[in-house]
Amino acid sequence: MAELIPTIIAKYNYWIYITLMMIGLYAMIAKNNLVKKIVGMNIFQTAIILYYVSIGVKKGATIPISTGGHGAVHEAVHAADYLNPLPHVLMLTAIVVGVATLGVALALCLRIYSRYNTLEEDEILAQIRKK
Amino acid sequence: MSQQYPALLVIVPLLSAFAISIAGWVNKRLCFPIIVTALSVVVYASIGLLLTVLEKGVVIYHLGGWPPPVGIAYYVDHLNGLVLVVVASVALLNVIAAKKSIEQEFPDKAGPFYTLYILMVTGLLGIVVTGDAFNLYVLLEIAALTGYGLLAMGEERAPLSSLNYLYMGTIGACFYLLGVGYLYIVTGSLNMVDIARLLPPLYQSRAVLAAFIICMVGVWLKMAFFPLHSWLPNAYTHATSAASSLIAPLVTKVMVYVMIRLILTIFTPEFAFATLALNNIVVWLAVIAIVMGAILALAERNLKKMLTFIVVAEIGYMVGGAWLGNRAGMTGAILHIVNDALMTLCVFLVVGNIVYKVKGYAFENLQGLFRKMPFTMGAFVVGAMSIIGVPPTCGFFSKWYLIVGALQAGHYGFMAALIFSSLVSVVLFFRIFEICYYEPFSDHHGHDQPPEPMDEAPLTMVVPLLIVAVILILVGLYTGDIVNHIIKFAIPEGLV
Amino acid sequence: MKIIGLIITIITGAFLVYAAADFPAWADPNSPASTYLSPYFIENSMKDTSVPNFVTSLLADYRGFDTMFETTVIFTAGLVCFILLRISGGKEPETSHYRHVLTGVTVTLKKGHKIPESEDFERIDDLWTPPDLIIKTGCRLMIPFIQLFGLYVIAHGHSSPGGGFQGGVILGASIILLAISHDLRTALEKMREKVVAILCPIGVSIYAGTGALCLLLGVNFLDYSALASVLHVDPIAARSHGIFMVEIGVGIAVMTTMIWIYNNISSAGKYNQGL
Amino acid sequence: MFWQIDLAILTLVVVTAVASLMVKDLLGAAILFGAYSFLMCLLWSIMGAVDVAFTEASVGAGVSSVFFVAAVFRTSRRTKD
Repeated sequence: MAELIPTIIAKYNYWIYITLMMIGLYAMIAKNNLVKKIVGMNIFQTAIILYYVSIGVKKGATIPISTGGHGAVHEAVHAADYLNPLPHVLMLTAIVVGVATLGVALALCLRIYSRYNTLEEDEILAQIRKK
Repeated sequence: MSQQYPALLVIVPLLSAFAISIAGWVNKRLCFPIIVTALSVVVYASIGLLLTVLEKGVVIYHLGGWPPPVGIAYYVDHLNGLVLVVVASVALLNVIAAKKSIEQEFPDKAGPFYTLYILMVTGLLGIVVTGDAFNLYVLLEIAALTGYGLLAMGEERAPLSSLNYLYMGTIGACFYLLGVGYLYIVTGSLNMVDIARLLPPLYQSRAVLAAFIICMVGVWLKMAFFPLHSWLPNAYTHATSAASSLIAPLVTKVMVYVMIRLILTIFTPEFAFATLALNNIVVWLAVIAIVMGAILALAERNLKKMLTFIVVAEIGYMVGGAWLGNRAGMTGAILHIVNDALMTLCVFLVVGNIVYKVKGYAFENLQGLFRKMPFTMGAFVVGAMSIIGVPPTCGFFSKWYLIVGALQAGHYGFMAALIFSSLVSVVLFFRIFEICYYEPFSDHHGHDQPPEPMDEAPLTMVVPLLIVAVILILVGLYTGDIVNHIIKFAIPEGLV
Repeated sequence: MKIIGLIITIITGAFLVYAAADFPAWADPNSPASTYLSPYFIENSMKDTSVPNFVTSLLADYRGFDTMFETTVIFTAGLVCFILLRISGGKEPETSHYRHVLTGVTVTLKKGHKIPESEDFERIDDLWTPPDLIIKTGCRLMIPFIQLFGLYVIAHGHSSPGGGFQGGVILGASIILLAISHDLRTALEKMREKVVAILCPIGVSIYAGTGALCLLLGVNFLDYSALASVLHVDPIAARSHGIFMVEIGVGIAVMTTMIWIYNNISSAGKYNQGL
Repeated sequence: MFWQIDLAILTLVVVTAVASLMVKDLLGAAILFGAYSFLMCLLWSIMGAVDVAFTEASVGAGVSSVFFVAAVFRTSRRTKD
């Protein structure tokens, strides 16, 4: 138990990301309302973004913008001083993909609502079965 | 110009997508010529690329001029060279065949439809050609988003099926992204070849194992491999014929390609087959997929839905073949990507023609079709023979390699499943032939109804279909060449 | 379904926890992710592209190809929303309502009749509610500043957080704010549907076209250093300018797509009053 | 960078995520989801990912919430779970 606590604290970002991801996954599988599923889907996606951003963190480093500004072309830049920018770039893409998926999903929900007049999955399936 | 082929493959359809989108608002008649021109250029470039690869070996293209692993690079080898040609030509043939039905079904939204169509082709080509693990994710999402849009524009139930696909597809893509993240945290690289170089010392790490399994599960979700297949039949059945005849042949096959690429390039066969003892489990899952697909297809009274279950069974063939862990099995799987794309295209185009003329695809709509649409049904017979696996159609040969692979691996369950599914296909298709040929029965009062006049689909729909049927036989006849000159080099030497 | 979901979730979660135990410690400067590739970007970004914000140079140059497809994803989403929701050529309703702005009198017209040509009438729907004067005026005052900020974010992405995406979203949000505070018709008068639908692909093709221009100039796709001969600057500055060009394209595409998606969702494709 | 604040935000993120899934009103879910996104954005800016945080603030907490509210307004607020 004594050695477990440092492990938990040292990686708590990773544990939180797993928790969030599982919350989202559970909502996507088990929730009945279509919009709730979409909320779950977004939580699922942001959890992965949290994971990636956690990779980029480096002790004793600052944000990935050169402090010298435009004039400092010839100054030496030390890699250890700055955070890892690569995960940030990847996650910009992931956020944008997330909002694109959200837009499409909501458009589909609107179509479904205009046809069945409900957003509950079981009620929609009951209506389909009745025919 | 020839060294720019890899870029052209993606850039030409992408730029033409924007041109079509604008043309849709200005002059709708321009859309179709632009899309056909763009796809022809893509077919030309992909064939040129394959020939270059055959002649000189792997083609590497640095995007932005940055050498990998700093920038993104395209790697074209024998494996994706072959798949590129298939994707490009299926897309071209299908868009010509689908023109009439697109104009019939979406008179005022043809422009956006064509835009989505070509964006999807861009995404699929990009997935196949890229050598960067994260770039693959972005392109996966393009192919997926366009897929949701295309599949949702169908019958009443289409939006619901498409939304289910969206949930499953997003989980799949996110799992893939997470797997790439796991690889990144242990190696620090995103380039596939570079990751493969850095991985061997880390094979014992749990993170690498997790990355492999998560990526695999994500890809299986996307390709609708057995227990994760539930979204596929509904999504494909309720879509319009133009959309389903693009998506059914290509999307699942491209995902199989991604799986093979993950096994062969990133994780190397030694890790995938030797370090992990997963082979048996996955092949047995494939066996269940094949058997379940065949049985569920047997239960359907609806041509299009029946074909979607056959697609599920065919995915079982390819995944099982790839996971047999020997050369013959992998050859069979790669060859089956080509063959299955072509034969699925053939049967779905037939469905498209039938829907165009008869406005339905339940079994009772099919009566008397041999007399009514002889050419369409002729092509259907060839496609069906290929799915059953009758020589000289191409389906026979890939099945042959798969069976040889199963024998070498000593996996008799998989072999039995292949034979069982062939037998079920015989029943399935001969039942349809019977309905189309003999029904409606002439009534016993003696006065025959006048035979229905021939009412074939328009020429632009029939000609591409017949071309596909001929290609099915030609690929069958030249299987030896394809295997000896292309697929042989696509599989690493280590795999015996 | 709930039990299945719970089982799947617990299995997946346990598996991920099992795998996470092998990760390098959090914020470890010596982890492979921090030592293998990223030092190259940090140390060479200024030399290669003269952009102080490493994220921008990485986003638009080293991995510019990803970003091009990211913009395409956004465009695709807008297009899918349009194709799914937009009800084109909808029937003109039997009666239409107009409101005389100065007096607040509502006029109901039968089909076929027209109101006199005047600036004083505005078209309203059955569900019309009077807009709040404070919100309306407040938003009207804020919108120009929001747009100015959006432009600043796009233009200043080289040396501060921001860039085409963030700026584009802010610009789009300003128009969405107009649609919320007034109604959708007012916003549509500022940004017509056709303008939105044509600007969006133009924005993405600015990006792809910059890359294709490099291709035509004889180097690889998206290699901005080739623009040096067109812009008459040295190759490093050309990369910086190339990044700026694509950021503008991204900004246009993202702005229009956000408006496009909002218009379609908020009016369920009818393009009437909106929220 | 105080670890207490960090931990508090991480906990709040989980709380808002669960709350947005539990609340029996879709409009409430949309607003709570906006709060979730905003807390996430705060977390990322603490971790130094300023560009990601900026994007999340404008896209996740801003436009996404507006889309949700618009969609809920066009459909219904009712939900059974």
